[in-house]
Amino acid sequence: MAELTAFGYRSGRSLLHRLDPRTKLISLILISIGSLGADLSGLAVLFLLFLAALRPIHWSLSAVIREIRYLLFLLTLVFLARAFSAAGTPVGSVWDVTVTREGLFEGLLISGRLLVVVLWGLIFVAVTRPAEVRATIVWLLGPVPLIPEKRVATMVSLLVRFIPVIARQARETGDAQRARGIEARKNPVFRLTAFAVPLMRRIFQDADQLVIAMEARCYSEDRTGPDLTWHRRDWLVLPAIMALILLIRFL
Amino acid sequence: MQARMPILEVEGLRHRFADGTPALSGIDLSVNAGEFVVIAGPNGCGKTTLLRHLNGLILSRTGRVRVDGVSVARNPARARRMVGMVFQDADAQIVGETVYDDVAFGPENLRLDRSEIHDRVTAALAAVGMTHLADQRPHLLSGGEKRRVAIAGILAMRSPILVLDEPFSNLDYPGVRDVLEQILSLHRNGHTLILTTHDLEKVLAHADRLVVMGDGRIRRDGPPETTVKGIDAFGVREPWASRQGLPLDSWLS
Amino acid sequence: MQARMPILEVEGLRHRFADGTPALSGIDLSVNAGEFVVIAGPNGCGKTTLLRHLNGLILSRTGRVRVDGVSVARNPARARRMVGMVFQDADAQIVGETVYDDVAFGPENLRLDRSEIHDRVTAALAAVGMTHLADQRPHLLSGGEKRRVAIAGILAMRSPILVLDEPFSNLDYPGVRDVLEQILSLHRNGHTLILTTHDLEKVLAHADRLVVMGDGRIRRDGPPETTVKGIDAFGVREPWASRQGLPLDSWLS
Amino acid sequence: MTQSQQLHLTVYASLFAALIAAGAYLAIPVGPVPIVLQNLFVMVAGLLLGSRWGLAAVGVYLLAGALGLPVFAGGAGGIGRILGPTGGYLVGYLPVVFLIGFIAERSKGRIPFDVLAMICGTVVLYACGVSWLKVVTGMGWSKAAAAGMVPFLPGDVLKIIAAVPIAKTLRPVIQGKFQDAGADAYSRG
Ligand SMILES: Nc1ncnc2c1ncn2[C@@H]1O[C@H](COP(=O)(O)OP(=O)(O)OP(=O)(O)O)[C@@H](O)[C@H]1O
Ligand SMILES: Nc1ncnc2c1ncn2[C@@H]1O[C@H](COP(=O)(O)OP(=O)(O)OP(=O)(O)O)[C@@H](O)[C@H]1O
Ligand SMILES: O=C(O)CCCC[C@@H]1SC[C@@H]2NC(=O)N[C@@H]21
Ligand SMILES: [Mg+2]
Ligand SMILES: [Mg+2]
Repeated sequence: MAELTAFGYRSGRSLLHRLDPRTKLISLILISIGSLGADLSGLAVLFLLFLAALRPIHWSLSAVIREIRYLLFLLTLVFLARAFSAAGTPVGSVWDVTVTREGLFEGLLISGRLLVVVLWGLIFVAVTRPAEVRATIVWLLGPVPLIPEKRVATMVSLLVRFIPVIARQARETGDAQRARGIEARKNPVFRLTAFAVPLMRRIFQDADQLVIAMEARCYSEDRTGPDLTWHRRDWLVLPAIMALILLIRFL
Repeated sequence: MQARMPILEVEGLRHRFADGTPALSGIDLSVNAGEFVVIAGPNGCGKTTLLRHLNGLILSRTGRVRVDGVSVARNPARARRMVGMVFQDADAQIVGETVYDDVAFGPENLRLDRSEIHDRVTAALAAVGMTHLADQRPHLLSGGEKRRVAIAGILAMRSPILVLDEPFSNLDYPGVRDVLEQILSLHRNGHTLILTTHDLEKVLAHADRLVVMGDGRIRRDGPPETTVKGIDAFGVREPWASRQGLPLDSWLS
Repeated sequence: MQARMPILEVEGLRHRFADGTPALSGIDLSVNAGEFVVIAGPNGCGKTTLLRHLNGLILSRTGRVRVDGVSVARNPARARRMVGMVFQDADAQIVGETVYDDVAFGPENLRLDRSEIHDRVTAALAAVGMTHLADQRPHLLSGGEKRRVAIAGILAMRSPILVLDEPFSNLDYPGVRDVLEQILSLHRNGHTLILTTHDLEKVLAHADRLVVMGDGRIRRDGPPETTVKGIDAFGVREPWASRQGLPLDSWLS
Repeated sequence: MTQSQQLHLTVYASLFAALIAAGAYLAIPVGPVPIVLQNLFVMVAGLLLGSRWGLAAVGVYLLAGALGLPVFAGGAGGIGRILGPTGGYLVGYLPVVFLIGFIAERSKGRIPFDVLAMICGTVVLYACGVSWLKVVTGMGWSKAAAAGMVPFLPGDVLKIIAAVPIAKTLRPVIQGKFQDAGADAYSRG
């Protein structure tokens, strides 16, 4: 589960790295809003900017594509679904289903918008430390009533912490059962329960251990929050992004 | 006179994990039927990874693994019947809701009939002295007891080859002695044994052979008394007796 | 001259778990500031349970536990600041998603301000020689490194008392030496140390005192050299040297 | 509720968020919507944690995904995924886990009710999932259902069957933390 355990953070000193995480998050949200209303030209701009952003953080397009290969598969299906289902002027037909110009256009637009949002999401995690992400969560949820933002932030980092544990224990349990010939059993219900029940029990024992370890280290709901400080660069980047989005939306 | 033919053959075995970690870089090893081999080496040198190749839990493209003559890659099911494995983490191996069910898990997968399964389970539990706990819930047992259940689970499969990954970890002195006695009686009954450990003190006196690993390679391989000399250099502690130039002594005496 | 006043006092402590298991049946123990105490005893004799009383992870009605003068039951928070605990299972105690965050977890809970936290974390990481791995994800570390991170997490809380539950389990020889050196340097800096282990070989030569437990009671308590004699009877292996009537020797020499 | 019990639930909820993520990782593509174990853990979370903490688990999961952590099916997260073709299922997990938890809290671990709860949950899940799929892909209802529901029904039945013994074994483990420990201990032992 390497991909899953990776927070996706790539250490570096680029401008993107040094920006305040809040700036990055706001920008990400703006870009998402922008791209979801954008037409193809707007998407093109955002995509080119994305390509430009890759260089300073030493990331290759091919690596990114590998990262999102599964999403690309999904989006292709969305594209095809649109291309074949929308009504309009035919540009050709496969078997007896006709492909329309409007369909192609719509499919491209919709999958393009989703793609751009995801790509910028990748940039965000790539240039933001886990701890900073947690900090942004606290800041983001701070104003929201009824939500204990610090606990939520802790929970997100616990999620990240649990995934490799789950992966390891799932592998060990699977190995132990294969070593004792489980593969001779074909009944899927038996296989799933025989695997999931002992695995879950073990994972919960591990969770209890973690609780004790946290208590031993004085866990308390109101911990020192992260401190974030705006810099001049933030005040330069934010307006720039806003301007860009406005351009994309209204030109 | 099968005791002389190799029952396990590993040739030029290499393995790299998905994330690029090179775990094994060229292993050649051949174990004779009835041999008792101890494998030692620092953390992360590839012991567990090697063992997991022996019954096809991991299959690597480069290199060959044969269990008495038959390639593991070709017939993993057979390899798993032949090679019983007790894992480093006893908890990982618990599958049943009761000790009895847990030990019966393997035989059931072998599709034996009920009476046969029952005979094997009772025999296995008796062998490790756990008959009285047959109805206990395994995850409530002590570390030593869990380890014995794990061994019983393998015994019930009647595998001629037994692989034990750090069977002594977290065991107290009596626990170590019990497990050790178990292992030796299996050895006397002709089982082939492969065991990894960081504490040679505990078992080396009884082994036929010591294999020392490092960085995914075999560094040394030979009779315990001689092979163990100066083993500290390989990240393994040389037993006290051997340091003093005395013969290795047993924890059972 | 605090080195002579008891910093830990346990009196008539008993504990029975919810399911009725009697884990401690009357413990009396007093540890002086700066002492290095090793606790040994068979599986299930109550070592871990006793340790968990020292910082109020478990509270029992019968018996008293005081951390320098103050009852743990009355002020568990203080006890947890004073008593840092390194657990048996190195993986179970990882909290943060990077080494740095993990070490910072304790200080954050103490509500120190950022700069203070940063100073403590860097100091703690330097102390265990892990500065270069600050951004690493903890679960990718080796067993020995994980233990060091755990120790750093305690150092960052500046706890004067350190409790280590089987810190050597599953560690190779270099790993044991690493952790051992860590522990000894802490001892030199005046920390009070309490450590449990099944392998006295590894640490006893450096301890000030040996406590032997059995069935939830303290069976023996005294200076290592004398207390360790004939300890086999209590389910703990007497180190080789001591068996030969020689002085205990260190794994570091 | 004591602080320790609070912490237990916090950790358990995070654990379920992680389990949901792990369940999404092994995704078998069969058209625009993949086969996953994700929803199994969502259902178990509802059964074991109840409505409120079940909601917390799914909420944390979605938040982590929205921030770009690769916790959604086949990796790669981001708001884009939540607005994407399978977003309906993702957001739908919120009402689903709440509903299942709500029923389970009142049924005191009686298996028929657990099953009933999960069936209701699954209905809600597809109501959300399929309709959003229809919006995004512009398919007709029949096509959307064919791509977003039919292929999964056998698997989902399997998951519901498997969820029963899982809930049965883990309930005592979890609820043990919340009834006052007897004997000598007056804190968790
Ligand atoms: N599933 C995995 N994915 C990636 N790397 C792995 C995996 N399992 C093990 N490794 C790495 O492969 C190497 C060998 O691991 P292995 O467990 O075989 O060592 P070992 O000799 O058993 O160590 P120990 O004495 O601690 O048990 C180590 O560097 C380890 O980090
Ligand atoms: N949470 C629990 N519930 C019930 N019984 C428990 C629990 N934890 C421990 N016990 C039991 O209490 C006794 C003491 O356990 P403890 O873990 O303190 O022993 P130990 O000396 O640490 O053993 P080891 O050397 O194996 O670590 C054992 O019989 C154990 O089975
Ligand atoms: O993209 C995601 O992460 C969401 C995938 C949702 C898959 C749905 S959940 C219900 C149904 N059952 C499955 O096995 N898959 C679909
Ligand atoms: Mg190993
Ligand atoms: Mg213990």
